[in-house]
Amino acid sequence: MTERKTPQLDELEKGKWPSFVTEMKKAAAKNPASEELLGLLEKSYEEKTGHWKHGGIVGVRGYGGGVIGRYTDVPEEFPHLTEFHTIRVNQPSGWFYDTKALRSICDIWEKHGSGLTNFHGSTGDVILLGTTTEHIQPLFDDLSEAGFDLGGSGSDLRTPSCCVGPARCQNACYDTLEACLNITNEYQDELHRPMWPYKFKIKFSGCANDCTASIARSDCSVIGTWRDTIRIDQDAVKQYVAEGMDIQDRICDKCPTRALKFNPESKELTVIGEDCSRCMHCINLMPKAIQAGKEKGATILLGGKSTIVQSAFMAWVIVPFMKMESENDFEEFKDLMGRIWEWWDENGKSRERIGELIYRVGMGKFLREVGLPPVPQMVFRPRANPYVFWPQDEITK
Amino acid sequence: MTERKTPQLDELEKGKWPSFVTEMKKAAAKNPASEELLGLLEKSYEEKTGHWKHGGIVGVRGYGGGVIGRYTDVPEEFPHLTEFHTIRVNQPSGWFYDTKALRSICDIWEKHGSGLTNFHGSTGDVILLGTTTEHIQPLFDDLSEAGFDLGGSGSDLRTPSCCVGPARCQNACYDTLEACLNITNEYQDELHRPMWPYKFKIKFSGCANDCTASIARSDCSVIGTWRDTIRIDQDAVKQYVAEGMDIQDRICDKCPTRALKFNPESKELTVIGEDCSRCMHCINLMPKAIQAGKEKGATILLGGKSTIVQSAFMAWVIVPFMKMESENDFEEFKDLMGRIWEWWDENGKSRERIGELIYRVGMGKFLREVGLPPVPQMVFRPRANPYVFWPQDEITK
Amino acid sequence: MAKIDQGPPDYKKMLPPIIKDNYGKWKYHEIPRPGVLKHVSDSGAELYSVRVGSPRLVSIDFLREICDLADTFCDGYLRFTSRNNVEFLLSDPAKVDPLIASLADKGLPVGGTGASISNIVHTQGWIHCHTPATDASGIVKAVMDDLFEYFGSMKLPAKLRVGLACCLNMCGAAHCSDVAIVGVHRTIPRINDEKVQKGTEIPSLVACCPTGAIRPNPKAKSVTIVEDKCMYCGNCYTMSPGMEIMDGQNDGCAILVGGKVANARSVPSFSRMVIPFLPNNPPRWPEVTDAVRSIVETWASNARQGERMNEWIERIGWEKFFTITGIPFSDKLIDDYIFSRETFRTSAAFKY
Amino acid sequence: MAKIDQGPPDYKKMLPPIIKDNYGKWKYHEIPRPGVLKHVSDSGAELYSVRVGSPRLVSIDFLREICDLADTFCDGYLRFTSRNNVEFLLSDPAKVDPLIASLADKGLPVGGTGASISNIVHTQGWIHCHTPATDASGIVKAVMDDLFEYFGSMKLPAKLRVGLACCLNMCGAAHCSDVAIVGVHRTIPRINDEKVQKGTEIPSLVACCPTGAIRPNPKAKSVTIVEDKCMYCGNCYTMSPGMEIMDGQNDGCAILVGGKVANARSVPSFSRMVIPFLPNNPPRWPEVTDAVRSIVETWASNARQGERMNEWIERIGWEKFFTITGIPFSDKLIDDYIFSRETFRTSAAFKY
Ligand code: SRM
Ligand code: SRM
Ligand code: SRM
Ligand code: SRM
Ligand code: SF4
Ligand code: SF4
Ligand code: SF4
Ligand code: SF4
Ligand code: SF4
Ligand code: SF4
Ligand code: SF4
Ligand code: SF4
Repeated sequence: MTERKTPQLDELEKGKWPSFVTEMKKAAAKNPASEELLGLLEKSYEEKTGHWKHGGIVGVRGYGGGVIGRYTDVPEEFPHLTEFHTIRVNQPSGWFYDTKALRSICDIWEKHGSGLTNFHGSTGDVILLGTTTEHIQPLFDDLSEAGFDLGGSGSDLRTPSCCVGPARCQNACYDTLEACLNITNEYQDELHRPMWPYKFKIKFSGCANDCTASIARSDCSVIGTWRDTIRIDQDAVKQYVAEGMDIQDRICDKCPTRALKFNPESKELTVIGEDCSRCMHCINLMPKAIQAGKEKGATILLGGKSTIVQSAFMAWVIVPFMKMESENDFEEFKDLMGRIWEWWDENGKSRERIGELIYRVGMGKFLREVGLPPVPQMVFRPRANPYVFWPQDEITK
Repeated sequence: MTERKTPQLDELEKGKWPSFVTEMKKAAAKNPASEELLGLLEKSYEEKTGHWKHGGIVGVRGYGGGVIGRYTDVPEEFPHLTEFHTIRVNQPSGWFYDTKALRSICDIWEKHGSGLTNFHGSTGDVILLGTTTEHIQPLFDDLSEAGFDLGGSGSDLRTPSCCVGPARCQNACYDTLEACLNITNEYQDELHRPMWPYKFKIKFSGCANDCTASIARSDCSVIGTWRDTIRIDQDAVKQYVAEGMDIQDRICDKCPTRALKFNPESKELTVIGEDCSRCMHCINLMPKAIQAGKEKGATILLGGKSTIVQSAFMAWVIVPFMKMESENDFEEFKDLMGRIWEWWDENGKSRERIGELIYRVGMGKFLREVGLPPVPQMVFRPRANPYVFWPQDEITK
Repeated sequence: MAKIDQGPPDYKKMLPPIIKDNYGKWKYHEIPRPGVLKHVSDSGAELYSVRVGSPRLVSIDFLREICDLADTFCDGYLRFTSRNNVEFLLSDPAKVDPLIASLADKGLPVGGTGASISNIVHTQGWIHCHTPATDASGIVKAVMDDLFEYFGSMKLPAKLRVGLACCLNMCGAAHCSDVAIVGVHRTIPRINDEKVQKGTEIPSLVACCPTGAIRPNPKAKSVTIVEDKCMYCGNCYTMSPGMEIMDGQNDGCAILVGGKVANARSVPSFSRMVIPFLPNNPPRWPEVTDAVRSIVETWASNARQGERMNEWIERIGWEKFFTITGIPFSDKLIDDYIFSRETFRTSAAFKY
Repeated sequence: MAKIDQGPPDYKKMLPPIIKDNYGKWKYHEIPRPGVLKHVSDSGAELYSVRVGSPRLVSIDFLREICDLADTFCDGYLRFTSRNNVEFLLSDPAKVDPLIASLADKGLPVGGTGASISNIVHTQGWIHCHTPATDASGIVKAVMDDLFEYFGSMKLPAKLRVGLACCLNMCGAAHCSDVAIVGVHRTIPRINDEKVQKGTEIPSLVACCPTGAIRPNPKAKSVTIVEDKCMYCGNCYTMSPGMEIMDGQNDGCAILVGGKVANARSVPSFSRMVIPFLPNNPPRWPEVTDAVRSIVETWASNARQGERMNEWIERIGWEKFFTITGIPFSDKLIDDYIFSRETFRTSAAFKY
């Protein structure tokens, strides 16, 4: 179909890792915009710089987000890239698909777009990469028909995501897939219509292994945990010993709280329940012998985000333990979100993430005004400075 | 001599710890101001508040510091406390005295002041507590005659101090007493005539036990160390074992770098030299068996200070290893101080400690401008943000 | 009419029967071979997941191809992982080997489980963003080619999670990765007064700069930048198209290491900068691939079993990391931002 | 004429002969009994140091008394320690017991060595400063009376270093003490316009406030304070006598714990606030002495041998510290100043 020379990109078809260039060429074979994209990228490789302009506002009727406007700065050279917008499509919980659903996306995208996608974007959406303004609405209509909806963009709730959880993992302490779906559905308005100071991300991980990297990548990180004590199956422990595992070295000595004692004679492994911090290490290494306790729920952490502006923040504990139950519709969690968002809305500056806001005004104020009881689990350690803002009603006048 | 009632203070003459009230009463017996001080303090105990005013400027001819002006806010009630100034007297290195010197201070203070003292003040000076403006100069003249000089106050070099060091301690890695004296003498001008943005404190500790708390309490902390490897006397190790010491538990397991290996059969203790961080722990617990290496010197740390304003700062490493030799007059150290003070003088705001200044403008700028080579020993870990100020001469124009 | 706010498809309709039946009942898992997970349920049911590397930037042809495979071997079910690998979900163990054979035919690598390198979380780069300091897919391809042997094997000391972000917005959330490759600008924005005038609120633009480098320029109805206060974060460009920051000659990559997010053993940690700049040399970024490989190999040959990059470095000390890797230390690696002080070594105990 | 800039007396003239002879040649030391150090030199010489508690605020009578003792037992030599104890330096072992007997006669306690509480580093308080939120010598006396048994014995898990500062200027440098007692104000400065006008530079006063709570008040040629931005640090009072901050009804003490400065085993650490406020109840501050004793006893009965307060707490976790001591946790203990973020628990692993 084309005579275009892309010597640099061609280099990237070599090597064992599957090549995105090959993918681009497949799309290029069917779509003129994708074909031009090869040329644009080759140009970038030559000049070592990008060729996309600052986005403009494009969208779908009734929605404020979900589409990122994209325009090249060299439209004369690449006319089909004059408009080349991104569509964010809300993925199913846990990124599970049947081939019917997946093929339906392919068909729609073949009709309305470049044929290039990201499976998935780094927030979790299906990313449909490159369409024109004109196609956005019909594309959405078709997607909608096929059962899909848009994800978030702009100053709104971003598309929540979750780990594979109970669908395939023995460690899941709550139903991450159901929580993700239920809560996404509850907040369709917040997801689709930006009206906050800035973006807000939620990620659900079923345990402290945090397979969605939620603590680093979401404003609100929901991490499965338990309140009681890990359960140890002594027969299975013996089995591991028989198979040659050095339990003292690999498990006990790496337990961060030194809560595990192994008796080499009796081959029994015991735990000091109150010392365990539920880090998951022993469970990870001995899944057949050790499992979480029975009283399960989640730790809620707040404030995670990346570098811009005040530095990267990792989310920190604001509720050490919360029940996460679909039976009561995740009520407690939603109630908390409502209070947090309201407070953020009232106090946040434009483009101020919740973590930055709390850092600016102080965690004490946040806790008081959102109505969360302060507990030592919220901090690694107390303050080193004595700069306490004293509530003036505790003062003798 | 007096009918004054001090029921609250009298309470503090009870108990086993020696009583400052008893001391005050001894002074009160001879000095009317000290007698009134009892009354003033009793008043404070009743009202739970102080009765001293903001200081005024008083001093000694030719000096800018060394005296703190003090005036009570209730002079009508306590006329002898109308003026009640503090004199800071530079202590001898290591706080060593012969009784002749000490008695000479007593005699002079009996003549010119309240008879009350602090042995010592928290920076290290002899504190003579309470005299009148009129007495300051004659007092100084007498002190000078007796071989004493004033310490620092105001925005100057504060009186340096040092640990007992080689005078009585096997751990001293350099001569703290000589360093302290030599460097104090070198900087008499800086010590006596405030001309900096703010105060600057130096403390000398002979080893990482830091018995002067220099890392917390001085802008420049000079901590003895060595560059080679600790020396272990195996016979002495066996002796400790024979005396019942559990070397594995008390020494090896508490070594922060796990650099020590004990062989229970041969009873040999060996060290992985490159892993040892010279923390002093093993030396402290087995002084007869373990000593520092031979290549001795000091680590220079900068920036320590207490709470006000930007939070307490602990001093951090700026020179991992420096020779501290009286033979060459501590030249390298003095050269460094000169560069640091010059830079601080040029860049510091009023009342900005060196640590706060470096925090404000960045350690990179400080190192470049003071001419110190950056080394990883200066940080626990590198930066987490990618916000590098790029020297524009390394850039392609 | 299109439905508004219908939300994502219900995952329950997307689950293979074996998962529906054993939902929440998984008991343990094993890794029978690299890239293959075997999950065993309380009921005794066994689920095989075959993990396959994907370039993430894929065409619909690729998607249809994996759908074909899923139809043939997995009754039409598959999933993607949080690091953009494809997972084929098999209830019939007999089909595992044939699936792997078919994948091999198509050049799709199986791996990414256990103590391996998994797929690199990354971003748009020159393909589709307006502020990149480097490309994303290109470097990822180059690095994965170079470290390929560690994808299909499990011979590393522990998991190795590499992240890439093409600018400081950090869409790849590389800030907590074992190894992070981050696109960095190094020259101040070139102010295009005309574009600034068009639709930029000057006060917001001034306020957005983290270091206060932007000053209003009332004459030009635009702004100016105090050169030596700017550290090229690009936040102002996000606020205004008039603050052009891409600079082909000077943009490139920084390397950060030692981040992690799992709570296992040690607390989550940020990645820390060890190389402030490497040039953009497309198509294969040799400086970057070499640097990454050298760090990875040094870790692989020095760390203890089970020790993540971060745990290894914190055990030996960062000063030692620089000695062992031979990476030069410089003042650029010393923090000078808000939380800098917490990184300074306030202790006289260290190694050489 | 008085000599200018002659500097301190030469320590060399103050050293006892045994020290002069063995200067830099000490080999090891032992603690034959609490309060007594025996240093042995390479030459075999033995130096005995007897450490004696002092109230620090002492009269010249006290000084003459210890001079008498030093003349009798130590050939006229003695020293003070960095924590304000007196040390008698004896070269004749036979004189140690008689000295101790004489000290006992005078009510001077021997101790402070090894795993004991040493003297409390402290400040002026109501005796001689203009900004104290509490007294210094009074509380120190009360606490030392209360913990007296631990001064003359060595039965604690490790050294116990208590510091006291009567205001946030922290002249006691209590910020790195095992236990710190810190005087705190809790009400905003009362502005005395007249005093502010006299000799205060308004811009400097405004600039000195760490939280930006001070605003110029041009009308009054003075300033105002934004109430809820003030955290009562008193820095403005240091700048201007017109910002009166002492408040007898509301001043009191905060308790911080877990600081240390030695590099042995663990890195130096700051003290951390565990009780935000206790009232000033002179003459014996029962709330303060009780709180300190309770913390010390809890540490003493729970820590392992050799474990400083900080090492014990960091091992068990601060959340556990609050459980074991029964001290209530509150939002006042959560940092909200510059480096606050580094104290937040960015991990899902913790204890209850
Ligand atoms: C499939 C996936 C979840 C999903 O919903 O997609 C997943 C699945 C599993 N993870 Fe994970 N993790 C997944 C992303 C993550 C992430 C997130 C990330 O990498 O961005 C993390 C945090 C990484 C970090 O700390 O930087 C993560 C940290 C873990 C850990 C803790 C590792 C450690 O530091 O010790 C375990 C435990 C283990 O491996 O022993 C774990 C264990 C597991 C187990 C064994 C759980 C189980 O029993 O089923 C699963 C197979 C692991 C394997 O690959 O060997 N998973 N896991 C993700 C696969 C990504 C991929 O394609 O490679
Ligand atoms: C597509 C995606 C990268 C990818 O290749 O996967 C992406 C792409 C963009 N991000 Fe992002 N971000 C994407 C995930 C992230 C993440 C990672 C995450 O969510 O886990 C982060 C870091 C985590 C965080 O939220 O802090 C991230 C932090 C940012 C920021 C900085 C925000 C901050 O407060 O730190 C910006 C700048 C902004 O919003 O103004 C940004 C802005 C952008 C924009 C919209 C550029 C812009 O300013 O207009 C990019 C649009 C590219 C395009 O043409 O589509 N993107 N962005 C990811 C979204 C896909 C999806 O929906 O699934
Ligand atoms: C006399 C004095 C130095 C001076 O020039 O005055 C001194 C003298 C000794 N110190 Fe010290 N230290 C002295 C203040 C300090 C300080 C500073 C302070 O408390 O403000 C510290 C830092 C405390 C901290 O970390 O908060 C200090 C931390 C040490 C350590 C480390 C303790 C640890 O945490 O493990 C040792 C080693 C040991 O005790 O095993 C030590 C060891 C020693 C030895 C054993 C050194 C020796 O072999 O001679 C001396 C006797 C110790 C003893 O009392 O048992 N010295 N020592 C100071 C006595 C103060 C007092 O009256 O109590
Ligand atoms: C006497 C002494 C306390 C004591 O009872 O021992 C003391 C007493 C005063 N200090 Fe101090 N400081 C004393 C050691 C300290 C220390 C401890 C140290 O040096 O190890 C510190 C904390 C360490 C540090 O330097 O950060 C200290 C931090 C301050 C500050 C806060 C400075 C800061 O930058 O954080 C001030 C306020 C100021 O300078 O404006 C201050 C101010 C004062 C003033 C001058 C009050 C004032 O603002 O006018 C006090 C005079 C009391 C008087 O009537 O004599 N004093 N001051 C100590 C000096 C005795 C000596 O020379 O030996
Ligand atoms: S976060 Fe926990 S529950 Fe979720 S997939 Fe990972 S290990 Fe399983
Ligand atoms: S979960 Fe972690 S803290 Fe708890 S016992 Fe296991 S390894 Fe130790
Ligand atoms: S700091 Fe070191 S050298 Fe100085 S007295 Fe203490 S232990 Fe001895
Ligand atoms: S000095 Fe400290 S780090 Fe070095 S071997 Fe001894 S205990 Fe270990
Ligand atoms: S990291 Fe920067 S350049 Fe890359 S996709 Fe995100 S916003 Fe765009
Ligand atoms: S690039 Fe960043 S630092 Fe530079 S002017 Fe823009 S916002 Fe400020
Ligand atoms: S701590 Fe405050 S009140 Fe106490 S002596 Fe120092 S400056 Fe004065
Ligand atoms: S007391 Fe401190 S916070 Fe309050 S106004 Fe004065 S300087 Fe500001």
